[in-house]
Amino acid sequence: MSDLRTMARLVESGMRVALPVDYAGVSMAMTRPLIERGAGNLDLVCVPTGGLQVDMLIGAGLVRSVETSAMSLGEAGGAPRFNQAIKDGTILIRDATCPAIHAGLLAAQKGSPFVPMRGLIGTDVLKNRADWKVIDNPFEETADPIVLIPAIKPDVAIFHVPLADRHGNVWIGRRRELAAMAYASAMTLVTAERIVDESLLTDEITAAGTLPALYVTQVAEARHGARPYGLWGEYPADTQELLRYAREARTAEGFSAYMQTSAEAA
Amino acid sequence: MSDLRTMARLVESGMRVALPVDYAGVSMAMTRPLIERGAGNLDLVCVPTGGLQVDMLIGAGLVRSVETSAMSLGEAGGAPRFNQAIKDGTILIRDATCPAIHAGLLAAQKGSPFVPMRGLIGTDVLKNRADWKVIDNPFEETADPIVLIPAIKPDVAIFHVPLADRHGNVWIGRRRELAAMAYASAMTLVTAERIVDESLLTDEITAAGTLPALYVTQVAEARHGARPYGLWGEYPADTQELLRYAREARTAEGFSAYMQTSAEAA
Amino acid sequence: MAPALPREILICTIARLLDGVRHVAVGASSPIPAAGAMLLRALKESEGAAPVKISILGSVEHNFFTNGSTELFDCAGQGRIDAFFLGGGQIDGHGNVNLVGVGDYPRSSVRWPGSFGAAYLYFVVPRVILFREEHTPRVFVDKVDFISAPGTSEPGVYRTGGPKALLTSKGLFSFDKEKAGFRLESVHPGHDLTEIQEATGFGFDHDAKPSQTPTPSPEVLSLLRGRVLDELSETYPEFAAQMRQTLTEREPVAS
Amino acid sequence: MAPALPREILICTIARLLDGVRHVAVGASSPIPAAGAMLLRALKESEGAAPVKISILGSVEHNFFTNGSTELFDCAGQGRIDAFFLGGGQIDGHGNVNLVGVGDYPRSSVRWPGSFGAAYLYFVVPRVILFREEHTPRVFVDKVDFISAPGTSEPGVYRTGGPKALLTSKGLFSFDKEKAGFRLESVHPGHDLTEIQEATGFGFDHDAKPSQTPTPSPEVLSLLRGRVLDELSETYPEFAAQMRQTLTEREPVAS
Repeated sequence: MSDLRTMARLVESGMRVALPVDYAGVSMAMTRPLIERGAGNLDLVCVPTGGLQVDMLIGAGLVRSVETSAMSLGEAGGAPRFNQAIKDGTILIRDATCPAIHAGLLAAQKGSPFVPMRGLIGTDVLKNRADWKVIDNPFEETADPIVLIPAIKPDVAIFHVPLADRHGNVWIGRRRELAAMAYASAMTLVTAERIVDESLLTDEITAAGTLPALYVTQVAEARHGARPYGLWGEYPADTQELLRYAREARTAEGFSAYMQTSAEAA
Repeated sequence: MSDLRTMARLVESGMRVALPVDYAGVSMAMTRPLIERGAGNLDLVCVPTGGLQVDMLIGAGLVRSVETSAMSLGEAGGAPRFNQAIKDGTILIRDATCPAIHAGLLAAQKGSPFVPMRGLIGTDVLKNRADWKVIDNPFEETADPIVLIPAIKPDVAIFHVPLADRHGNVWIGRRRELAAMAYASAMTLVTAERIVDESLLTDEITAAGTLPALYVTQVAEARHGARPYGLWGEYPADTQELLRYAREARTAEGFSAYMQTSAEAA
Repeated sequence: MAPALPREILICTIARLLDGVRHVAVGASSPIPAAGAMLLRALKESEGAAPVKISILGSVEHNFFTNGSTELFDCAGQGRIDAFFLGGGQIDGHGNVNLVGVGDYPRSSVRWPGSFGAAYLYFVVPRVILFREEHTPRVFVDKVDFISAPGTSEPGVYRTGGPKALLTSKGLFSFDKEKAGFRLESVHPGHDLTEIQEATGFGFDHDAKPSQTPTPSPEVLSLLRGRVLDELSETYPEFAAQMRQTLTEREPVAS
Repeated sequence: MAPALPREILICTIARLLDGVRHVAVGASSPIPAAGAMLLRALKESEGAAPVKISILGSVEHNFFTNGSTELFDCAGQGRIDAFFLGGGQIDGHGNVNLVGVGDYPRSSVRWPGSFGAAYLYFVVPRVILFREEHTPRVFVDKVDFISAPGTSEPGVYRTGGPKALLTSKGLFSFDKEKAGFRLESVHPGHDLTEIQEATGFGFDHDAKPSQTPTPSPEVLSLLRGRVLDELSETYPEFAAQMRQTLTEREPVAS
């Protein structure tokens, strides 16, 4: 088992980092250790959308680019540091669409250079993605354009789960995008509410929802590690806290003050 | 809930039928109802290899073609009716390789016309598959041939699981190829050891290994429905019975006699 | 019984637009579409018709997906989702939807969350209902600043889905794929054609005297205010409570 | 202690060939490769070196995959499997493997099960060990009747894996990718070069006097006959029991 700071040290400048959607198990517990660690020029991949954690990393100046299908704080509205960075042009945005991000991770999972995807033709999403390609479907005799999404191979995936075991197996339940992230990534760092002794693979019932240790680089315990986001089957999101952040982080100063006070509170 | 004969009536002549590998949950319970039903000219897709059930359907004369990565009775040796049919040229064989069959189902799952796959170049597997195509990977500047596997869209998938509920949800555990088969198929027929009242989706732990009713056309109860194959977490394979079949089904007459006597025993 | 609230008319209109679907997916923060889908489900059940499945994204209770957040898109690609709802920061007269922002991309002056799954789902879900309550010229523009998802596609482009209707707080439009444009089908009670024309930044077909959007029958209203509101309050407790309160406030006036 | 059995020499040779791997996958009906992998794991553990992971396909107990039968191939494609074993009804001097049949495909006169995952794994697993105990000219042919998986690929073909060695009941060969051919590295005790040449349907490089395959040290043998045989009997009970019996029968003769 590891601790949060030890794990954060594995993240280096210029890495491509995959982070999950709000409700899937965001490792908010890793956000401050990552900011303390200070590895910058990160290329974030939101699987498939981003929120508070991404906004904080942007606010802390660690982010070079964001590939995402959306960025928001849900009920608390727009992501303030992201929106400001877009206006200022200080980060590169790679707008995607949810299934395209899943497709890129799937290609990496399969060891394939790309996978095809329907839709997208005629969108400005496609028009702004020079890294995607359109070919003519070779299985059709008449013209049939189809988009190819290249493999997304993150250097590291970071997420939070309810349960892990001492062997490094982690229980992801039906949030299988977490497995997809781990398959695609060179390293996977996991925080967990609880760490148990007995292997999650021993029992077929828990094994069905388990990501094997083979894909997990390090695990650290972190109670309420997703807060203020919720964790499925564990606790709900703290909407008031999200609203407070949304309000305070409207300015760079407000963001700094928020990070300061909530660091002291922690 | 349904019964085996009612389910078998949904299978029609000329259908493409997906069947799982020996150890993943073969619905042997459906074999005789399918033979009784007598819908022929079936195109079987083995996911990714075939055994006793496929051999019996071939022996009964219901099979037009088999797409598979391998055919055998495991420890009991070669599949006798399959091998004879190959020698006689009475069935069309589409030799594949395991990940190509998974790739074809994945393409159907994604609603994509194909997915790419590494390997295969220079094999006689590829040479004999006019339905597969080789393109030059458009993401590389130098020549980089890559095989595209077209979507496999079975008309029906048939398999056996330990547990289902009255709502049509079925528990597949970590045998996720069963889910892949169902996603790809227009119909899915499932036999289950037990059928419970409470929804498998209510509890996050069982939900993680559950294929939702959305993909399941009908479910029928069948105790020991995989026998003489085993079912994970339930019972082991009956190797003696497989050996007996392998011995008796060497000739067409022996096969008929076997099917006759074991039907009387059942 | 209190007369139908404007939101109840929207909910009943959505139930009508969904008639015939087997499976409808609804966004996590879309209580009115969800209520419409739930109303249809209740109506079909009382008729003894084929059941209607509803997937509410992001909800733990109404999530019968078990393969992570990719399953919705896979399911749509397999043709297993008949209807879906899209909003849009901007929607133009050709049915193009902008979920990204206003101004010169990528340095948008107003940035919205992003395209989510629209750039795919708009292509593969047969019945996409565009739903935006705010009916103003800043939403309904002549040409969107960014195409998250196009209303129509050129011949040869694989497309099994697209916009079917556009529903706002003022009226209901149908979408004509051949003409790549909208037609005003009906005006909600309390609104008129002139008002809608002024509030819409694009041209559209309409009858000289467009009909009024039908108001729900007492039977439908009581189903909506009873069972459907109960179901709705499980997933959208605040919205359901708010609707209940409005109904209570109205009741004395109406009676 | 009884001297090493021929199968024990094979097992120890496999452990040597696997030295340095982090993760090796073994087929369900491959007790000798599994034993070799388990021996390596035990040796590394006693040295305090980095652990060796073993995946035994089709086994419930030694299966730490949770994504169905596709996961092995995905895992290999991700570069997470360092070594794998392949047999073959026919293997030729260029390292081509035939798992399909003899004679004119598709109406093979002798039909074997099929290619399984070989047409993929041979390309992406860095260290593929060809293992076939039967060393006869009908197995080791000049040219296979059907290429399930080719020993080498043309330049430009994506290939991160391929054959590393060929191990039979008579000897050990290495594979030279540049020459696309085998070289006899060593001859097992009790066999000789002439015998191997007669039993092999293809030409191969060799020293004038090839060395003998090393026999295991007493320490390695006792690890093999103790812990490894115990572990092996969980997954391959019949094979382990048979080896135990052979050892018991030999013991009085040797002592």
